[in-house]
Amino acid sequence: MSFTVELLVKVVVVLAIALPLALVVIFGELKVSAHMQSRVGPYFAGGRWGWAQPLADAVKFMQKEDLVPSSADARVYKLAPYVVLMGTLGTFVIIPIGPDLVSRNLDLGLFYVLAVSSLSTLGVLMAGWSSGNKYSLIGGLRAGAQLIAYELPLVLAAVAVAVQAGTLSLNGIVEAQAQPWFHIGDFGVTLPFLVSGQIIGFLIFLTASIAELSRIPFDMPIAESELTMGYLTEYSGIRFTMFFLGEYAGMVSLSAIAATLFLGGYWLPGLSNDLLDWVGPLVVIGKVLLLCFLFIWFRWTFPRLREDQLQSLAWKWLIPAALVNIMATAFFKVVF
Amino acid sequence: MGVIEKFGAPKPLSWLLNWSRKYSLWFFNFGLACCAIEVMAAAGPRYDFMRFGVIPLPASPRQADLMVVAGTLTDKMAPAVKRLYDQMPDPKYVISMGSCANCGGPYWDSYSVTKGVDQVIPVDVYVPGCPPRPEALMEGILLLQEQITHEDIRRKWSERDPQPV
Amino acid sequence: MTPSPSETATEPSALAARLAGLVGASGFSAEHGTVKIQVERAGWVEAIRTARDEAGLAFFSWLSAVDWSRQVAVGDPPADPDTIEERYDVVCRLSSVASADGALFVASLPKDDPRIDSLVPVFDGAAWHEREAAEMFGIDFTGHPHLVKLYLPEGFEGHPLRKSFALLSREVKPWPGTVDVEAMPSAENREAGEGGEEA
Amino acid sequence: MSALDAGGMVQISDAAVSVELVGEDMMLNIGPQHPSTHGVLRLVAQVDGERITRLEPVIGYMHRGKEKLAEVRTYPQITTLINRIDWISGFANEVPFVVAVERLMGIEVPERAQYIRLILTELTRISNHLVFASSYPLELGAATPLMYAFRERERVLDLIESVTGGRFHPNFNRVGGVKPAAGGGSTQKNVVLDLPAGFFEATLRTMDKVLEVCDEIDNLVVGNELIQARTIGVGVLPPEIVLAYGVSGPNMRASGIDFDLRKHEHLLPYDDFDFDVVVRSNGDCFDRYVTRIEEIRQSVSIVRQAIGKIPSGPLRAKVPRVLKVPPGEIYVRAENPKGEMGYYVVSQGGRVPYRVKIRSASFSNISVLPWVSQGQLIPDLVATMGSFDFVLGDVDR
Repeated sequence: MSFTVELLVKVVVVLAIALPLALVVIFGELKVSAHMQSRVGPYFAGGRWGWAQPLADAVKFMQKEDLVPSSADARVYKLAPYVVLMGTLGTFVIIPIGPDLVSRNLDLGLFYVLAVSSLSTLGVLMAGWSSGNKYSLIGGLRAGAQLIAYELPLVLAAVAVAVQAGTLSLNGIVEAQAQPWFHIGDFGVTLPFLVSGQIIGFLIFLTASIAELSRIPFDMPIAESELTMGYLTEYSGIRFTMFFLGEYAGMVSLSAIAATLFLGGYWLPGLSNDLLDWVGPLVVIGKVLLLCFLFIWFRWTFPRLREDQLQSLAWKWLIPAALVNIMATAFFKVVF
Repeated sequence: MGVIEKFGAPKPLSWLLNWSRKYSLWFFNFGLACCAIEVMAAAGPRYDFMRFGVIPLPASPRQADLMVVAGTLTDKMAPAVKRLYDQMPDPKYVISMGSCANCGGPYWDSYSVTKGVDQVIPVDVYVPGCPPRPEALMEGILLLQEQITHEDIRRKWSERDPQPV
Repeated sequence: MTPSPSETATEPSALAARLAGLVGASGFSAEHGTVKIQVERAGWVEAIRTARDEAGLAFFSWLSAVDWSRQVAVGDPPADPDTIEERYDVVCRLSSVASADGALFVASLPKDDPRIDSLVPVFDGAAWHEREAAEMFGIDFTGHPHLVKLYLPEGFEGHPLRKSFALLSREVKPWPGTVDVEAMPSAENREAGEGGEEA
Repeated sequence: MSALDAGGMVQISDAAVSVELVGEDMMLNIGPQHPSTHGVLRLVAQVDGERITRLEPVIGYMHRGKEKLAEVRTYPQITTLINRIDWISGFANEVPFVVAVERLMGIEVPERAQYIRLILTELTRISNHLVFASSYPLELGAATPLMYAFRERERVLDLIESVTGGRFHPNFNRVGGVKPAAGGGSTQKNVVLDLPAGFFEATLRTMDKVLEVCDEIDNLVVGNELIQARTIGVGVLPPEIVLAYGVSGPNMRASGIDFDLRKHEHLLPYDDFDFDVVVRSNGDCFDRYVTRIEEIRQSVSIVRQAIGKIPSGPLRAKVPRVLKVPPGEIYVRAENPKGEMGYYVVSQGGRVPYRVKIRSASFSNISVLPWVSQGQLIPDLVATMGSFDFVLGDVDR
């Protein structure tokens, strides 16, 4: 197949996996948070179970008026959602969902992922500034400070994994986790990185990714009760849907990266290689949904941190811990 | 929506559009007085109007399409309500909840109360009561959803006021 | 267990006498358990300051006014109109947090010159109460840092709580306020019966 | 920028040194419609970055002119106006006014009616504090306590509704006692139904449920480090400011002033029960929150004791059909869940009062905001404002 056809197929497959998964997570958020709060959640949309609620939302938002506030800087205002979505969807390129089922096995995969995911920070700043509304300006600035402050722990936690796996390509990292750690008789026991020494790295990565997505414990940019939806205040209709989808697709992508780095990606102990071609995607999606449940769970239990507490947490706690973690991993790598 | 305006929606497409608007009423919590507590109770576990797809998520008028005016509208607050109504993107609906919002209610002779929200913004459904029980608000929402299913999106678009806010 | 209330609340008339002496009031009364101290307009701020410092009434409860006028645009006129001297009564309530003592300090202002000194130097909390009394009665509080409208919208003329301010909706449609007294014409049996329960 | 213009080609480094950075404050309008203002309070804040230099609350968006309307309504009709002032604790607003009228007319309220009034007031206090205990974490970002507290509050509202017929605007008080829970129509002329059957068992069951939700909220909110980080030491209110501004109720007791009107005023038979006044010392948002959770527990114990001791007897004293109150003035105050609620009733011997001054708690509680919010961040302002538990009907009357 020529290159362009193959490219088109890959783009379609990636979008076919990412966007429906984001819709499932949106529906999961509504339903799970409802049951956590002893409520029922969406029920009548889609016949007695409410599964069609995200579809109803999406189609309804398409009918909304295409509204650009007069005081907004129109070009930047219209461009912001695309930058955010691009930054988020770009990360699905290198996530392996099977031994050879990956759209592009870059050997600098990890480096690429972290670079692209910081693109959405740009989009958020553009949205915050261009909406011409004081609240979104404050929201945008808060977002800028927060996303940059949490980029560092995210990267450092990922570096520890790269040190332990010895490679930057995500496929390589998954294979590294597939090596048996020690043998009981002839059965090689393989442990995902989470268990084999990267427990601190996983916690830092998780905290940093919650902050990256600006979800509840760190949702200063969209602080509903202070800034009336922060940098999203002036967005409506399809543009708001893009941001909304961007947030949930970001949740899926960051939990996919966390699953690949720490939970052993498409690898399940005891599954042979060719079986993994079929079962791999299911395993990855299962781990992604598990991590998304964790995000949702955090969102509906914790209150919101204040701006300065957020920064001090990042600079005083997460980054030193991540550095110590890298040194410890390097030390163990050399000694054993 | 230019296509729909020119050619008119075929039956299944207009059903889909109405169905989606019916089951995804993003509710803009705009509580004024005592009825706002009943709206919170309606969002609570026992009544839970999220079952009908009324999601209390957005905090700004831009993302909302259902505005429940719950409480007493005073003359000082009327321009703010008009401004918020204008800020909502277009297929938008208003439920006037409580006798204060319907017609001034127990403050019919007060010097500072606007006698009814419909003097300021067009209202789709009136919910009587002071304060109306959460079930009454539910019935108001169902009535609104009933109206939406029989609505023609093209006529809805033609009546909107074009001046931007 | 805090002390039971009977010891803390000193007997109202005794409290009234003590306060009146302390503050140099021109008159006092203690009917229905409410201590009321009549104070001269000139010594208003001084009286409140001594009440706060010496008498221990440190809690600033509220400040408002009463409009005494003979003919009334709304509601019932006073019991015996001719004996009422037309005036505004500025009423300030102080109470103590150690016991149940509390007193109403009243200063009378003539209708043509409704001016009194502001209590903001003594109690900062008085600012809002005085702004409300100013816009509702048209009383001018000299020395008030920021005397602008508190409740009413900018374009509102007139002072609503004055007895001369009529309620327009009632002029247009005089709602039969006395419906609860006359029995419903249709309910004949109600006529015969004892008139049923009041609303 | 004068250094630059005067010097023409002045070195940028010198310019930076001599030109002092003049940042001008941004006027942020936390408008009449804002998720964190409990209704329609507008705060005009002068903001330097996110730090508030000056805050000016603009109120009056909910001003309905109740004091003027009270001058055109007969005494029984005023109770409908009055229980809509503080609309979360509807029943508790009526009690001081009705007691004021009873004292003016010299009517002795039967013992059973006083006990029913006390039970319903405490149930309203529980419902009010449950709304506060759930809407305050919502301002800090946690939405789940709202649902748990509202689930139990529905049970408390069912109790109030089974007795009075209304959820939180019951209008159940009559001058001289409590509305005999019967139609009073011609068919049931002499049958005076008392409290509904099974009311006491249902109340005791609900009280256990309320205590359960209190413990649930305790470990979900009070024990939560993030909430402690957001509220401890934020919005501290020293006692002298509390006295100067007239802040009352749980906000006052959280700043260390041990004063509860239930212990000092004799409106309702609180002296027959032993309950202790919840006082905490350092007056920050966290203490104001915990004071109210503790007060729920006190109210539950009061209701339990009241149910045990309720006497039998008539529900309402003999009162003439047309109420003419003799001329006189009286000020009666009571411990409303939000603070000191008082009515200064001036009667000139007609069916309609000459003047009714309503002393509402939230009006004074809010007047402290400009003082408290100096130098605070916006999230702290939201946290402090929420901790005062005010309601706009109370502020604007």
